[in-house]
Amino acid sequence: MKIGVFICHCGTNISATVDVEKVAQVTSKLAKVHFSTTYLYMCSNPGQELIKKAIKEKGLDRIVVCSCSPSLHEKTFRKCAEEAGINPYLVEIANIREHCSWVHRDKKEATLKAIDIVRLAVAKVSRDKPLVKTYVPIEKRVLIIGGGISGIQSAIDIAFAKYPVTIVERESSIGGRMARFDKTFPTLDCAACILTPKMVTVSQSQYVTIYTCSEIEEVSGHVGDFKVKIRKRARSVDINKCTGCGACYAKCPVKVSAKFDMNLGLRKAIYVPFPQAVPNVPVIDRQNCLWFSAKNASGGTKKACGLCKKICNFGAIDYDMQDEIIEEKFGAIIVATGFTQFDHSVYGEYGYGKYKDVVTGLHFERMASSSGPTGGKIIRPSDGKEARDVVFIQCVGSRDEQKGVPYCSRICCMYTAKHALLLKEHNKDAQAYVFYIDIRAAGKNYEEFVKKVQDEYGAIYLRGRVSRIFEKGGKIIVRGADTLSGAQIEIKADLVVLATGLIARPETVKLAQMLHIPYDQNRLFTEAHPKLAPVETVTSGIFLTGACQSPKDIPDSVATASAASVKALGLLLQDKLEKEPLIAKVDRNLCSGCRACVVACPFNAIDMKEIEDRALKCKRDVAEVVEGVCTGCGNCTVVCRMSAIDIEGFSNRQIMEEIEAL
Amino acid sequence: MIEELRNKARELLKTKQVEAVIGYQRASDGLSAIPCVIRSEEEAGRLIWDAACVYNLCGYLKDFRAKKLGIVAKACDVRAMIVLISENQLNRDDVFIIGMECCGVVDEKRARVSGRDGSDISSADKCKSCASCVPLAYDCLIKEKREKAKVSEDADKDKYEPVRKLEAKSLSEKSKSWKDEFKRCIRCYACRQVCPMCYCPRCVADQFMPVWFSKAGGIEGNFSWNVARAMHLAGRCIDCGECERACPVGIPLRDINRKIEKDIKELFGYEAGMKTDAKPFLACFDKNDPEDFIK
Amino acid sequence: MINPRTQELKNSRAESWEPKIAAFLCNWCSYAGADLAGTSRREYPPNIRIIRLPCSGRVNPLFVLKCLMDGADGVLIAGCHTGDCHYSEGNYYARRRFAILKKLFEFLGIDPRRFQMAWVSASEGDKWVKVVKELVEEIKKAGPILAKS
Amino acid sequence: MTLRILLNRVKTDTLLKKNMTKFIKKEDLYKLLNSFLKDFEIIGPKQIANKGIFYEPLESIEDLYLGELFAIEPAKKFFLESSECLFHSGFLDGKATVQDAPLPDKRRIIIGLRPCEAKGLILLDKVFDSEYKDRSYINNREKSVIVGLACAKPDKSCFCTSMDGSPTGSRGMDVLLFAVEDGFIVEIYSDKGKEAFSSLGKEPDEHQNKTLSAYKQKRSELIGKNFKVPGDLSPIFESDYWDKVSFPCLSCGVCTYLCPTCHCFELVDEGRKMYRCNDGCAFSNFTLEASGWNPRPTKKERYRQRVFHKFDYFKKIFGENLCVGCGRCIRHCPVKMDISEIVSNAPSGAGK
Repeated sequence: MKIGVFICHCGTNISATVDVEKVAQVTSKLAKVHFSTTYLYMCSNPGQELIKKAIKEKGLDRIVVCSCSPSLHEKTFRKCAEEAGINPYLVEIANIREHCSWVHRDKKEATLKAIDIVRLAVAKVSRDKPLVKTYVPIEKRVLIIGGGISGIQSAIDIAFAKYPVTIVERESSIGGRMARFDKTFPTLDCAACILTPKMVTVSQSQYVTIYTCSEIEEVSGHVGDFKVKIRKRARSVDINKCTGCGACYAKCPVKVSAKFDMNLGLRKAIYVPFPQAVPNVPVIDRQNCLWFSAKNASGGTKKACGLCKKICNFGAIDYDMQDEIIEEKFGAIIVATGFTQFDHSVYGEYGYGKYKDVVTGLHFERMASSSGPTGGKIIRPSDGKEARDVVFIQCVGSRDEQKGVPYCSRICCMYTAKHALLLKEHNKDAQAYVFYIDIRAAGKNYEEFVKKVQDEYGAIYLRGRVSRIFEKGGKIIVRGADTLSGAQIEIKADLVVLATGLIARPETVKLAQMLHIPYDQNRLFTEAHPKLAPVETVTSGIFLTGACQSPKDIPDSVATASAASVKALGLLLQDKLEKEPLIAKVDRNLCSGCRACVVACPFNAIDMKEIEDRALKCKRDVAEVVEGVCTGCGNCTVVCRMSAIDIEGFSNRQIMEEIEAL
Repeated sequence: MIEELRNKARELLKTKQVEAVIGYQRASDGLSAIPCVIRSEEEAGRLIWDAACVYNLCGYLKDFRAKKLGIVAKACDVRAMIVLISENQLNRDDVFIIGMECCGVVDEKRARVSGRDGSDISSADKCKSCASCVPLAYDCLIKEKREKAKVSEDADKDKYEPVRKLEAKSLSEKSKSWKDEFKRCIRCYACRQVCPMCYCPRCVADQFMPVWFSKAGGIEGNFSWNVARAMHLAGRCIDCGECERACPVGIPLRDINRKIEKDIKELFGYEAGMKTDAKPFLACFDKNDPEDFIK
Repeated sequence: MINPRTQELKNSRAESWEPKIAAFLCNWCSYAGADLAGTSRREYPPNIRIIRLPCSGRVNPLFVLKCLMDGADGVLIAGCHTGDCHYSEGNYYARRRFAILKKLFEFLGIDPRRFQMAWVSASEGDKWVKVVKELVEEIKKAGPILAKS
Repeated sequence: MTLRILLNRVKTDTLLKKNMTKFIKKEDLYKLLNSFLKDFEIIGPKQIANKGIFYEPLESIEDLYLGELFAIEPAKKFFLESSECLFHSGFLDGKATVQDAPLPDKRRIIIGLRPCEAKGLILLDKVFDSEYKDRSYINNREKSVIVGLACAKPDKSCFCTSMDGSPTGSRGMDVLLFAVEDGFIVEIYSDKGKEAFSSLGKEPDEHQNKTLSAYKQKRSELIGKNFKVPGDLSPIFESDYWDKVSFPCLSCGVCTYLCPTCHCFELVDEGRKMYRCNDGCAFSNFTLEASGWNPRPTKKERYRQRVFHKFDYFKKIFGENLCVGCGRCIRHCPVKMDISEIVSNAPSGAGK
């Protein structure tokens, strides 16, 4: 074994405090070290040439570069070694800059420490093994979970690159939350006007498959090769036969509250949630449909309704439709499951549920929508009269560690301002009062928008909390404090709108477990790095977009959607995926099959496999690493008592050798 | 009780429910027991059961892979089997547990070092703090005929009191006493071989790439071996006390095992050998695990 | 048995003893934190020798044992704060393991100051410096490990 | 006191023509041993609470235990050390170096050895001091005076008489002590022993002489186990008897490590030092080859090996069983296996 040691001056960054020549001289005498030299800038081209030349001329078979942190130039020197004909994994970096010359002043001490650091690196490199990068094939298709604006945007981007993409949407139409909004801040674009074209685009793209009424059932596999089971719930309407003529729901005799309209209006038992739905195919609500309730109630003896089936000219109604499980493979997954509203019933003082005229922002959106249940009138749900004095309360659930979530939901300040504006636009006589803690309007033209609402639309902003809401004489009395003036305030309101926070959907935990991606204490999915990898997860091949990662407004959701698509496309553009070979490896002879590693692996990268043991003449289970999934964290190596499992590049032997050299 | 046991063994072998029964027979000295394997009805008469049946027999199960076996087992032995089942080392369907109600076994170790035959020695220490004389799981239970089918009056007492006493000693006292203990270790690995949990195909002590700790019998190597053994039993040891009993040089290994057992119970609320579907203690975590020792 | 290296140390330490401390750092947080201490030119005692590992969950208790038995006067394990692990869970496993080991060491008469753990994030260069300074001070008080055996 | 010849080890030619017999009072013996403490390392059995008897270098003669109980480990460990450094290698200025480990120079008196253990040393001599001369073993032998103690009460596991030994045997001893009522009768067999012990005590009187011969006869009769080892075990090598009897074996090292005659070792290369450490044929990896192949894969082969080595192979080469009947492997076996029973019950002939 011939080890070469290359010591970098790094200008004077290292050589000012470390006597590099001394380091070279001492380390050249270490066992197995064949050659040792210094250079002003090892990472520079001449420096790398020097290394390559030494490798060839001195016949070195592994090298230690003593320079800066491996996070900076480990890759550089690996490549350099590879170009000189050495396996790139027979390179170790001795960090004598960040961990030595920059943190010590005494030259003698620093030099001694540098020598020790190099000795450790020499010890490690002497146990390095040549490793070969592994490659995994890629299934060139993307799965998008969630068909809101984030999912739609991602699908459009991926389809634009001509890669097949599948959207799985739980509801009967894509569109998500945005489809329920009236206008969008701060530009006051009509939400439908900007969303609907995108919905149509995806639905018409030959590259996009949309599964509505569908959910993810099971995910296995790994980046490049995810195997996904999708449950398509029975829609009871054949999506291929239906033309969307609407005859069925016109005829349907059953009327129930429309969830889409926040129960402010009614819909039929066979329905499309909103006129622009994609696909424009109705779904039968089996709970409320007379045909199904008759069938379920008395074993089919009662006369069933069946009107929709009779009226449909295309034979699209299928009462016998069953749930269907589809199994497909994908190379990457984009999670765009969005958010849900905070359940503010925990705030007894706001009287939600008790008073019909205390509603949430989303109710307001539906009322404001001209295609909504009130035809664009802001009314009091209790008596249907037009609301005049409206109190908006911000931070309901947000920024409240006791009853709600600790974080700021980011969009409520803006949508409340928008509501205050819309209120005035819908009713010139109306007056908006806004109770707030702080106004957070960081965003392009956001602050200006809030200002406009206050100045031009006369919304009265009151800094303070509401202490109590009660009904008196057909009015909602809102009592609170204006902390700026110190005055107690009582407002006789027609309507109270709560700006409820955005929280994770309850199913996120289940999904996170299926996908093996982490989530935080608020059940929001955790990005791989909060700054540098905001749309990636720690599981490679799975990306995040939209409010499932943290509350986002529409522009941010769209931006992350495109970011996630680029990341996914980056993957798909590879012929095969290169994987660092620094992963776990099992020695079957040592493995007892106790499964501790299987349990402890944070990535489910270890499976059990039955093998024929020729020595024991029996079959036994041993652990097997799924190379594509293993990230090389090394947790398995420690739970393995027999050390049958080891990590390449940070192997037990390497580390023990380092410790011995301490 | 013995006849009941023998009859059960005969029945199991006759009906071919099991291929063999692992149990105890009388040793050459006429007093002690020795593990035996009974393969036919005729041999079943050799089986015995009394307070001399100290050994934990589940270690022998690995000699018979994938065969249906009967095994004579006390409460503590069954807990060991539960761990083995949870660790995929034993298939519950492959064993027929002949559970023995147990009133405690003799302190074979004390008898041996004091040159006595054991008949006049009281129950082993482990039995004094044993909470149950009936195994947690069994396929048939052979009941103790004697009146006093109770394990011990001390069972309700704080079973970790001896550990607490040791903990309370000063650091230098502890250091000195354990060095004295470990320097005696002859690395015969009887503690490992007798342990039902030590089933690794090759123990870390026997590996040489890397050499995990010194094999030469110095204090460093001995210390390391004993710590490694203890750590590898963390959350798995069911306190059958076999290691301490087998140790020829009298290292109080149970003190170490129980120290860990106590910490695990007090800090993490985990006890080994209670459930067959338990996750290995060190291969799982709780987000609320204590971390006051971390800066 | 004392290996030649420890014998050497023993001899060299007779006059002016300076503790030697092994530190296992996770690559993603603590190693980067120590890098940051360097980038910000924060000075700290030179007694620490860093072994880089992917994760604090990679630290085998046997590594710690080996360090102490081979003559390191102290061992430090540093990893990401809980919840920040690059591998999402590795440090949780480490925390559990070393809670047990630390207590066991103390039970067997090893000064608890000799084996410590810290969470140091990539942005906590200052914390890294503080941890090292305190550790070196404490181990100086505990004295050379070989003097005890 | 100068002890010139004590530096030479026992050899036949240094044995006295005629044994000397002395009577020493207990106090006088202890006084004498105390006076040796200055020049010698005195090693003797010591009783440790709850653990039993251990040979240890004594700091005070008061700790010496000369009672009935047997030491757990044999005194073998002072001759064939359980782990000893053979040589160190190094790397100096780019060159490899190898250096023999230094041999200890301290002279020792080892007291309290039982006749079986002393005989064990004679058997070890056949291996380490015959054709092959082991530097360290021979040094340890040469530097030691062996003062034995005749067994007062054999244990139920003892079977020395079946191994051509006796509870009062003198083979391998420099001096043998017989504990009698008010002191010790001392038999001195070698120059070394003479030099150390002849200065003290007096000739035994007639009563004491009678006591001594009665003692010798009586003790042999107390041995409960008596059997004859089959002359040749090789016909039953393939017998399934070994399968049956090896079943309880745990494959630990108790029997081999505690045996006064077992001497298998492994070489361990650690931190640039080469150590010779105890090893035992019961361990499953004892014969494990680098390829992964193990010629003795199960307990059967391993236990058979132990029996054959002791009662067949060694006998064929050196004319004696490699067993002294001390009973340690029976007494301390964690599962009470009894080699005496297994050997005596071995089927004769090639039958299955």
